[in-house]
Amino acid sequence: MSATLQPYLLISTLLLCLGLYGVLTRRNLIAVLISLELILNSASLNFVAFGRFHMADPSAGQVFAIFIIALAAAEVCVALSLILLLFRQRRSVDPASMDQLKG
Amino acid sequence: MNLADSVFIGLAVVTVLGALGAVAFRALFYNALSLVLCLFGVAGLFIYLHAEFLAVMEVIIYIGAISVAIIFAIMLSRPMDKSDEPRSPSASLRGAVCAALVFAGLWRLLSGARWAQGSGQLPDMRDIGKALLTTDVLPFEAVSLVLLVAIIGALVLSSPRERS
Amino acid sequence: MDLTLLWTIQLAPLAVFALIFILPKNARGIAPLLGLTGSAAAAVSALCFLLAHAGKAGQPALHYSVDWLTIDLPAAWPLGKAVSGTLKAGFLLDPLNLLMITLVTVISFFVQLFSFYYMREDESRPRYFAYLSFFSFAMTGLVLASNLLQTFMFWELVGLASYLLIGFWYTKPSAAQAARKAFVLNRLGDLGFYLGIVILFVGLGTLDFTGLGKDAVLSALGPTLAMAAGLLVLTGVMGKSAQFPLHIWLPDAMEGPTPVSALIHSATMVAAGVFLLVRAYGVFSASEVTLEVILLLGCVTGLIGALLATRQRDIKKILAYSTVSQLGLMAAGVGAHAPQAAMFHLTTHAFFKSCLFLTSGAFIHRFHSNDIWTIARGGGRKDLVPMLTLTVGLLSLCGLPPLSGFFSKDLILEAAKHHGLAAFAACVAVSVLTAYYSFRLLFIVLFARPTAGHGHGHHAHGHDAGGHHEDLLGGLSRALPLLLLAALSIYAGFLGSPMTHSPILVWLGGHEAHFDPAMAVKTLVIIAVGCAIAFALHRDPDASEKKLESSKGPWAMLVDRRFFIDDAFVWVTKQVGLRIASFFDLMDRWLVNGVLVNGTSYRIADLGRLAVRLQSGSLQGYLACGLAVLAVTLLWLTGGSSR
Amino acid sequence: MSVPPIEFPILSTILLCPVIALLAVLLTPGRYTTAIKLVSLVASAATLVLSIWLCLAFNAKDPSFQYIERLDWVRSYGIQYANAVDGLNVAMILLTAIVIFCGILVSWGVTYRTKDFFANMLFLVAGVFGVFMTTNLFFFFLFYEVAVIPMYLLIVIWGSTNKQYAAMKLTLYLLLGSALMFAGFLYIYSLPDARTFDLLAIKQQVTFSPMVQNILYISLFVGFGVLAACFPFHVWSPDGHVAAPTAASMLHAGVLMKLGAFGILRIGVYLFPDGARFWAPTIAVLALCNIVYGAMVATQQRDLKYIIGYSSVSHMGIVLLGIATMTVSGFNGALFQMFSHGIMTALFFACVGFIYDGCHTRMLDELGGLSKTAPRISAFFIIAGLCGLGLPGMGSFVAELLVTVAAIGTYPVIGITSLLALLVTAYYVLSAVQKVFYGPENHHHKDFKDINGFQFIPRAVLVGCLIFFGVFPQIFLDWVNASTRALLGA
Repeated sequence: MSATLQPYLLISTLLLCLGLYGVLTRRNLIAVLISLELILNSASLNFVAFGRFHMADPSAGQVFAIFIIALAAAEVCVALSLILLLFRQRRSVDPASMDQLKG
Repeated sequence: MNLADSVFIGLAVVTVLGALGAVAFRALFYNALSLVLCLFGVAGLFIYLHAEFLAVMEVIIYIGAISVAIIFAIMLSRPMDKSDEPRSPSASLRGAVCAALVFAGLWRLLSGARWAQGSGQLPDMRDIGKALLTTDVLPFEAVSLVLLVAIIGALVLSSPRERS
Repeated sequence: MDLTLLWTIQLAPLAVFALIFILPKNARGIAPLLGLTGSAAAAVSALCFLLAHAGKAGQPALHYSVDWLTIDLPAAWPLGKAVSGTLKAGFLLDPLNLLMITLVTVISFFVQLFSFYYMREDESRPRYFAYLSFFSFAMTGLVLASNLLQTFMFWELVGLASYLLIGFWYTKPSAAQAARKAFVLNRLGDLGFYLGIVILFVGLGTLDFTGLGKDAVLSALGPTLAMAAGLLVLTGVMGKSAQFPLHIWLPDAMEGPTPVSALIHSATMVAAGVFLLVRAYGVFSASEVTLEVILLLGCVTGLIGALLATRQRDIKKILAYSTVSQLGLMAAGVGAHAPQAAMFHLTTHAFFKSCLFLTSGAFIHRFHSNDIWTIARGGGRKDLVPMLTLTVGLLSLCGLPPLSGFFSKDLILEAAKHHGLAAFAACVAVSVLTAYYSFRLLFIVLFARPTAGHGHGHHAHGHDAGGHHEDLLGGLSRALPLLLLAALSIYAGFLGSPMTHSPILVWLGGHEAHFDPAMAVKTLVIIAVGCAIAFALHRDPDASEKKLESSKGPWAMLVDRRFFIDDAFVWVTKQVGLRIASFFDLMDRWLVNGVLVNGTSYRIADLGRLAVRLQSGSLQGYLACGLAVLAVTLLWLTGGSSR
Repeated sequence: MSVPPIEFPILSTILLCPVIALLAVLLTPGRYTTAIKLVSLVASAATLVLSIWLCLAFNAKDPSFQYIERLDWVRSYGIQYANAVDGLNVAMILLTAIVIFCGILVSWGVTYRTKDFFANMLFLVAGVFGVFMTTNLFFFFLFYEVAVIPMYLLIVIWGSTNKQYAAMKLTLYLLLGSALMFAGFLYIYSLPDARTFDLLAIKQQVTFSPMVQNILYISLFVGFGVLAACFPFHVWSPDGHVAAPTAASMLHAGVLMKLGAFGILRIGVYLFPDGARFWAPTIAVLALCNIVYGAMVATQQRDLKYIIGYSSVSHMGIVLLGIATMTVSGFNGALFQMFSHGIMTALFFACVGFIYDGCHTRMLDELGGLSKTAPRISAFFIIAGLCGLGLPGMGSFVAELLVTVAAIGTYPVIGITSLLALLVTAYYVLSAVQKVFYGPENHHHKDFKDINGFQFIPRAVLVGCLIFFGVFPQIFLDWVNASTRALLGA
């Protein structure tokens, strides 16, 4: 069972969709960030799974996953500081309230 | 069903449940804890995929650094987690429908797909190290640069000085 | 040599005009001198030319032209033949305009000289002399032009000069108004002129005066079109030469400085119309109808002008209406197949009328009033030089032998008599009226009892104000032009008199005049009648003033309202022209701009307002939409691929 | 006068002058206003000199295109950067150069966002030059759009009186016109014989059936007619004129409106002569509306700029009438009128703008006696007005003469009716002059300063041009005659 691709794909798709659900519904940016982490994880899971089963170069998938983790770290670090800054300035981290560009 | 499979199923369930908790709880702190749970599950799955190095990285970086940073952020700015206003049913429904649609679409795509045959070789940590320093050295260095920039950026952004 | 002289005549005034505007502010004081020099140069050149060519009848002295503009048209209306012609620019000099150019430059010189005195206190003197020079330039251009289009161009330019000079004291609203009126009415006449030129050009392919003979016009255009062209060109003449019903601008034009009235609005520019009648006689004589119309217009104009002159109390208005009337007489002369007589009368009229206007200027300048009673009571009759020239001018105007008016008017009367009884009667009536208003003016100035404290007339002219101190130069520039012009208005008559075998008429291509004793007697009777009436009514100026003020009969009203011609024009402009314009304006605002343009944009804005609702500004909403579309697309594609 | 042919790509050089100046201006920090103005002035002076040189070196006897420059851009779609000059555009190039030169001088006093202002002006002029020069339909469209956008900015940022509305209206109108025009271009391109945007190639390769000619011509005519303020698409132009800042008004009325009429001749009549003949009577009627209706409406205006705006509508009608006659004289007259009207309105706006800056009003009733206060600016305005009413000796007179002769010869009734405008024009011009410049001095404007020697220059240049071409019209006609003849196949 763990030797085929399908279960991994199912898990990663579920992670992706749960992450999407979070991004779409949460009204706190940190929660949105958490949901984004889920999406990123689903992607790296996919990469590793495909690398394991369906790729000529076995290390390629893992290298990608490493990059994803590194970028996720960078992303979180910037995003968190942005969110904190936003909270400091507007006392709100509700993405629905960020509509200043609306005409 | 052998032990490996049952552990695999257990890990899968933990992962998905953790993910569910990460989006479903209203309290931000619980979300973060659920995320940690989910990430543990993913790390376990990595082991099943013979990506032990990655599993370790997942635990050290994702859980040890990223999640902890999120938790710190939540705890350091207490009033923020209170600002999660109740979700409106229509918004929840909208999100659920969208996610379900995407899931349906993807699943149909994936289940119908035929994949190229892999080499079947098991990856080695040595290969990864080699790849990072040979073929992938450019992206590797780029990522290091990105990290540096992100750190500096985060410092600049969160420095408490007043802006005009 | 000849050409150099012509260029001098033509360009010297223009150079002065330009020079005065280029002059630095502190050097503008020499402007009068410059103007005088320019006009003197032109006058001397013209006289040299005249002396060199006088007497050589028939032959044009000079014909010089260069190509100016080419026009070609395929199959043009009204003749349906292709037209390809070159419009030329150049000089055509024959006896007719040699006479005219001499007249123009000489009178222009005298007027500039007189202006030296008249405008000495005015601070915008440089502008005045510049305008005068510009007028001289345009007028010489008009006279020297070798073709009809060139004439038209300078015709408009003299109109401009007249506009500028009438509105010289532009801070006075009435002057600005009169200037506009003059220009627009002239424009009205010029429209017809313009159209006539186009028809002539399309028909003949040339506008050169040498090619505009009667036979050429007739054969190219046929009788109907020839008549149309003649009548159309005539409308231009009506505007410029103040013929009925376009004469109404001329009295108003007296708002300008008096020397201008002398130069432009009596002697030269307004005579340009009559000059054109003679110059393009071929075009008019191509149709008998045109000539009849000219005769009719001339008689009507003469009568109206003379009638209106009888009830004026402003000396310039009297002279202005007299000019209208005399111009009518000249036109009648042309209409009665006597262009040479008309031209002769134009010449003599130019001298005596400019003399009269300058005289009136001398009075006005001294007595600060245009009102004849004020002038008279102020002691006008004691001012000897003007009194003398006034008498000479007025007697010449009524045609007392042997003054110049006698000879020229006689010729026109004779031509009218040949032509028909009605025309003759009209001309006689005009003459009687002329004699009446001339003597009326003379008697009032002569017989009025001087009172102390003059200078506060009914129509005090603030702008003509000036001191009484007169040095030698001022006195000379006041008296010299008056006396010389008076002398000329005596002398000019002999050029056309039977005693000297009328050299001017022969030179212009006409017949020698014959002395007709019966005619002379008739003239004397006419003058006597006019004089008698004037004496009866005006031997007591105070009484006649009271009578003028108190008369309220229908006739008085008719004359005082100028036969309602002005009112008719105002009515047409206001009630028809401006009504249409305001209707168009409303249409532009409401229909074109409001309904069509803004309406369309509002409807589009309404559509946009519907679309705006989609733009909620919610990021998550946008994302949801995008994802939903993505998912549906995915489902659709995979659905397709599985089949 | 024989000037040897020019050896270098003169047209591109003319086009590059404003472009290089634009780059230079953009790179200069905004606080060096004098440097910015000088760069713009030098560039416009260079274009002026080069244009005059072009006019002299241009072989007027040759009706075909000269100084052809080609550079493939997108070869597979037949899009070429291609410039050429013939009788139709040589004078328009000169006109543009004169107007921009004077426009830059006139806007010397701009203080608000100087850098942006001059950058926009140069951008606009580059577009206008491009439209006049190019022989490629795609680039025609491109340059046209390039000219429209800075116009919008110029009006919105530096304009006055309801400027948002006017700018939006102008832009929408012009884009509407260009959309129609571009649709026509694309249709031509899509024809199997064509497959190119090159004007000359299209003319040689494609034969249009009468029906197609009729449809394409009227579509192009409406597209260009909008720009030429053809009735009933004229309402944008008075509003735009009024709102635009002085120099922009000069360019707008002086040059931009001419683009439309030029396009009709260059593309419409050139490609679809039969279509042009078919529609000519209709266009003549519209042109008559322009002439008389525009003049009539002008009599009712109270704002000096609106008067000039409607007089432009009236005068552009003369251009359209000349085109509608489909005769050599008519075309010559139309081109002449484009030229002299361009210079004349530029002069008008140069004067009105100055008066507005000084008196802060353009209403006839609030002005008065300006001749006393400011004799020079008044003189310039009156000269422009006299040119407007077709005084002989000025360019407009000759233009109107040519058009009128052609119009009376072709459409007698329309031609004769159009003469009415001469009277109406005289009426409204002189009424405006009477109200604004004559009459007693208005104490509100006592401290209104007349133009100084420097500001005298641009206006004097314009007057000089008007009089020069009014007195020597044949010089102009020699430029255009061969090409208009060829255009009509005569």
